[in-house]
Amino acid sequence: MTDRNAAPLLSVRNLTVSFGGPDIVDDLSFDIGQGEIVALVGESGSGKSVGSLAVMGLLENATIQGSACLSGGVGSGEQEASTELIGLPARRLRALRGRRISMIFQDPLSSLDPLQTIGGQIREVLKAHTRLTGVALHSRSIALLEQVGIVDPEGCLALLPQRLSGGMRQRVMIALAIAAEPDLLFADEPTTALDVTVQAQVLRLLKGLRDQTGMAMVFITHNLAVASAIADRVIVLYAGQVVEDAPADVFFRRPAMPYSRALLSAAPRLEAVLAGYGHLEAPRGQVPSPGQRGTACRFAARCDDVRDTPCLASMPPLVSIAANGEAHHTVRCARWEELAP
Amino acid sequence: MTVQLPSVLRRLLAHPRGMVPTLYVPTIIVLCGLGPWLLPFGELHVDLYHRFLPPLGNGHLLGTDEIGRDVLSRVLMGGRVSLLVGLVSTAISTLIGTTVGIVAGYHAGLARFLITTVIDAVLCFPVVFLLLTLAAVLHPGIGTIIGIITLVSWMEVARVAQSQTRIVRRQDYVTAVVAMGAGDAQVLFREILPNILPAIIVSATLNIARAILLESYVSYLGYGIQPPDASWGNLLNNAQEYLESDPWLAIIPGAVIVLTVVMFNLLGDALRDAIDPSRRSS
Amino acid sequence: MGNGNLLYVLRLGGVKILLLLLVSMAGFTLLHLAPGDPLSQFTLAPGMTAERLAQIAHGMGLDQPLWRQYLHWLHGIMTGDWGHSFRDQSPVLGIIVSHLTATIELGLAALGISFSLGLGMGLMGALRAGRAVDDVTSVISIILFSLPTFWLGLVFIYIFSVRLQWFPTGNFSSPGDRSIVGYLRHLALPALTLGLVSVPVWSRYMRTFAGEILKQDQIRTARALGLSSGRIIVHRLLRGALLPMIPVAGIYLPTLLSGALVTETVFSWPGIGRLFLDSLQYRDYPVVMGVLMFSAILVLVSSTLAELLHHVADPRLRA
Amino acid sequence: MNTAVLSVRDLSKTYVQRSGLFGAVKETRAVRNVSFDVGRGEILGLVGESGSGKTTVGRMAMRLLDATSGQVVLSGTDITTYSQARLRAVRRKMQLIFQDPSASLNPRQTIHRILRTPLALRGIDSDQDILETLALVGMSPDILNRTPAMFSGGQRQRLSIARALLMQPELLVADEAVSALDVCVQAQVVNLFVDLRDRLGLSILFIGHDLAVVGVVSDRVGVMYRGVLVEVARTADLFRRPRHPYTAQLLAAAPRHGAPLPPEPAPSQFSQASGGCVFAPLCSHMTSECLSRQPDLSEVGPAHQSACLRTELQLSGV
Repeated sequence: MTDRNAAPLLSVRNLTVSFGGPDIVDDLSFDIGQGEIVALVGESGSGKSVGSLAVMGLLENATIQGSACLSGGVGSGEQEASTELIGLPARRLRALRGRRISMIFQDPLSSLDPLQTIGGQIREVLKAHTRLTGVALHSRSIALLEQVGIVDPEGCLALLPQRLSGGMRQRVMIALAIAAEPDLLFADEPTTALDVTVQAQVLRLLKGLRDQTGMAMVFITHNLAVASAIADRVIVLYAGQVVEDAPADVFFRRPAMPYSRALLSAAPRLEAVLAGYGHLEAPRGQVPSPGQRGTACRFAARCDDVRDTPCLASMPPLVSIAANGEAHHTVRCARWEELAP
Repeated sequence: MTVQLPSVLRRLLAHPRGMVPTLYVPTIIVLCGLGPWLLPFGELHVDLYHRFLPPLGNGHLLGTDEIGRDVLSRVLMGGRVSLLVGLVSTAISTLIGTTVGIVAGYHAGLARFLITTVIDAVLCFPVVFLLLTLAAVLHPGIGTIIGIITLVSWMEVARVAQSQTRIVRRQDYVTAVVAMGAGDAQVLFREILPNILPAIIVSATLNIARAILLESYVSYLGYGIQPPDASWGNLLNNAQEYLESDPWLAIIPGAVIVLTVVMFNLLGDALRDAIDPSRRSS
Repeated sequence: MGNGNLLYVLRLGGVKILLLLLVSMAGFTLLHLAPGDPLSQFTLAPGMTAERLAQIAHGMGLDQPLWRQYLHWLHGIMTGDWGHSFRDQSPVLGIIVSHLTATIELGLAALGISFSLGLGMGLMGALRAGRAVDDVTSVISIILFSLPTFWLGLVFIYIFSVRLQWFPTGNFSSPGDRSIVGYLRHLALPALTLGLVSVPVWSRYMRTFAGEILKQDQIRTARALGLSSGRIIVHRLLRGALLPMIPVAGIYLPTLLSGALVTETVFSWPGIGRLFLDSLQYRDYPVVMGVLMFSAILVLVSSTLAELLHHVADPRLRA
Repeated sequence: MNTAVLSVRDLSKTYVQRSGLFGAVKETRAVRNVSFDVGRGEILGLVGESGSGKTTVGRMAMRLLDATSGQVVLSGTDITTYSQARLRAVRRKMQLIFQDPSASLNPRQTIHRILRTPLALRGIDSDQDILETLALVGMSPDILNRTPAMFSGGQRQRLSIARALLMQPELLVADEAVSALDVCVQAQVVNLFVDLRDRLGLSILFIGHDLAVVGVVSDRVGVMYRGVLVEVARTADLFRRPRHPYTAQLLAAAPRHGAPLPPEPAPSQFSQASGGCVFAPLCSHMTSECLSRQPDLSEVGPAHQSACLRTELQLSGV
């Protein structure tokens, strides 16, 4: 699915977001390839949601700097030029949203209009982005619901969102988001509110949709196991910065950043339960808040491998550590070479 | 340590919308309280040689009325009555409303059912009609006015107290104290009351504004405070007659009512934000 | 369950009727025990004798025990006989109905003014939450909320009638002028007065309801899906905020009636508010009781209707 | 001779709701005949999806909610029919830890005041216990004058644990107590629970929806589905060799580090079921017998109980 040689679909560079106070997200840079599923992983306050909302142009009262470049898509038969999303006029941004980039959220119930039937909401989105009318509109609505695995699409069209189960609502939400066949879908913790069995279904659905349509996906989650189930690549955020960016298989075998290792060992695993339970490796302390991040490595205060130099001397840069022939792999750790297993 | 007073005051004064009413309210209360002793003219001092003086005329800052009484003195004297009615009726109705509301909010069941449905139903009736009928048939006077305003005001407080109590009662920290084996009194007075108090204080502040306004209606229509005693409402009672020739007789007392009621309403609003700063950030 | 909510509305309606009875009982008792005996108007008449007075009292049913008088009166209310005015012996219901048109016209005009202004202000405040517009609209709303209706009326009369002479100072119409323009000139000031003081009723609820909807994920989602802001405001925001406004309309009527009482007095507008005050002054208790009951029934019916309408209009409650 | 700190027997909760004005009475059975013991110094995990009734069971066990039927026995004393007044005296023996750290501490009290409340109820004047308990949950003693708003979620959870411990309870009921926390903080609090059991011999009923989290703290785990306790076993047994198809499905659906997505489970042949096993409509091992009744929890191995008729099934675990 992923073609590393092609230009990335979305290229975010030095994205900085603040709401009048200290920067919530600073210097965020990453690429999303065509058809790639990238998991944006981090604890609360890491900036994973704020960063994505900034790219979508959905933040109000925020100061946003940097660049988020969406490469040209094939719109109405012609190749479009690539578009800078940050600072794009509201009108043009709106025309892109839903059609080229789309987004789904954690709570499907509050994301849907409680006063409109599912059918009405699908038609609303289709009318905004296509010229479909009448029967074509109806059959496209049915097709969309079938595509997201709803068994009785005809019946579903007439229902209000609150009549559906949580899993069904999230499927409807996905149908709305992919109605205009976007190239990129931001999914902000889309399975966090769901039961584990339903979560597995939605993850399968999303992965299946990517395989079918070639749509790229930014999957925002705090759960590494979920990321592992769906992602081609994992980007770990810590206190508003990217600290590691690696292909999923590499990341779960050999995480390079001490924070990534801490995240992996702090999460309880089913396998660990068998081996003998009782203790998790938890890093001490907590994530520094935006006001107290300082100029050193932001994980330094919690890191077992911290040294005065180089860790506390300055902010380590994000460096590429990909071995020969290996895919893209970057890490923000001054001691990554010494610490490599 | 229940409501952190210094920090609430600091937040109140930080914004002009809070600062102006916070300064105005005590000022007007003190002025009306002391005013009559500060001024050269008694509020009942009749001076038929100086009738209908315009403001600033002959030492009368706000002029004189149809029988030559000093308007400023009468405004301040009327303020004593109007503020007294507002403050006392609010104090009583807050006490009644809070008690009834907490009982209804704390105990699910028949008491809550009865109280809430009755309150909901009573709030549907046009209050001024009831108020006037009562005022008309009862012996006029400050006590009567305070009584009937209290009678129509306590329900609003009760409704606020009831819904707040229900919300707070469901909070985990209350359940935690119940789970420790605390009795009803402790749960009510130490856990619930401090948390609903801010909402009640806000509601009471808004109620003062409403009571002052209600008194002015009743007195304006002639069923409230009876002349020669002054209240802000009855100063306007016959001002309409002189509207063409001497408009300040209507405009000045009215403006004082408006200013004061606006300030109490602004104070209530600002208090709500100052007590719970998270509300304002929305 | 929709039926459960319906049940609540019916229950509330029932309690209101019960309350109506209680209020009528209390009002009836109070008015009959009050000073200012209705017979006093006859005692000073020339050639009045004790027997003649007793006859009149008997004719008016005043010699009966109070509870019998009440039951008699209640029976009358149910059957359309609302008693007779002490002043001119004409039937109470007829008097009320004849004053109703003026109040309805004034009320509708005021409703139009307050609803459109209030809606606009509330919506603007919600859309610009936390900014200057929000502050300004909410301060305006507080000021309007704090204005004594009668004083606003006096100020308007002073400015627009006395000084500028644009509008007449009061009354329903000028003698000899039956034109529609003439009527509207008479209506303008009272309607504006009553309309302005009830703007906050609408603007505050609109600000709250629209603000709540704007905070919901559905707005952010609609934007993420590329719907236009016009569509979002009309289809999501306005629709969602107007639905819970329906029961507010039920609360509005008592406010409107109370306001009309004062407005009609200031502008000598011949509606039921003024009728009520006049009757109160003359201790014309059948009419006073009649207006009290009439307005209470009106409010009861309208608020219950508003709640029912809300249940029909809101698909969430219907489901 | 009963060594269990808490034992519940046939606990049920039925909500009765009338649908509409003259509608039929509808019964919702939120919890059905749940029985289990929590031994002294043991952590029993109770895992289930939303609507499984696990929270209701916790509240009924603490008698914060009245059971429709069944028994609650605390340290050998049947407290099922205790009046509220009598309950107050035994309440201190069991304490509750909540999910939402922002709602579990009174926002208008200082930490000192919050922590004094349990001591006052026990009639103790000295603050010595407070200092010791703060140390136990890993908080420094200089925080006593602050208010809850000044703490992070993890710290507040430590504080509510401290408050519970100051009652010197024998049993903690932790209801989704770590679900709202970030993974690193979650690990810290999970460790704290295990530590408290080891050091104080505390018994804990640990309720949660995440199999891995519940598994890692618990000595034994019970699995609930739609109000029914379908399986109870020692943690490793349950994870390695589940005996109820629902447990197996739950284990299979849980995402794992570095593992691909599990395949979709085979659907049941029958989609309708009423009166039979609660899991029958979704069970790929269902037979016609499963539609006849809800099986009781019965012994299927050493300290291993399951409520499935098909005891011969070989289900795969982790």
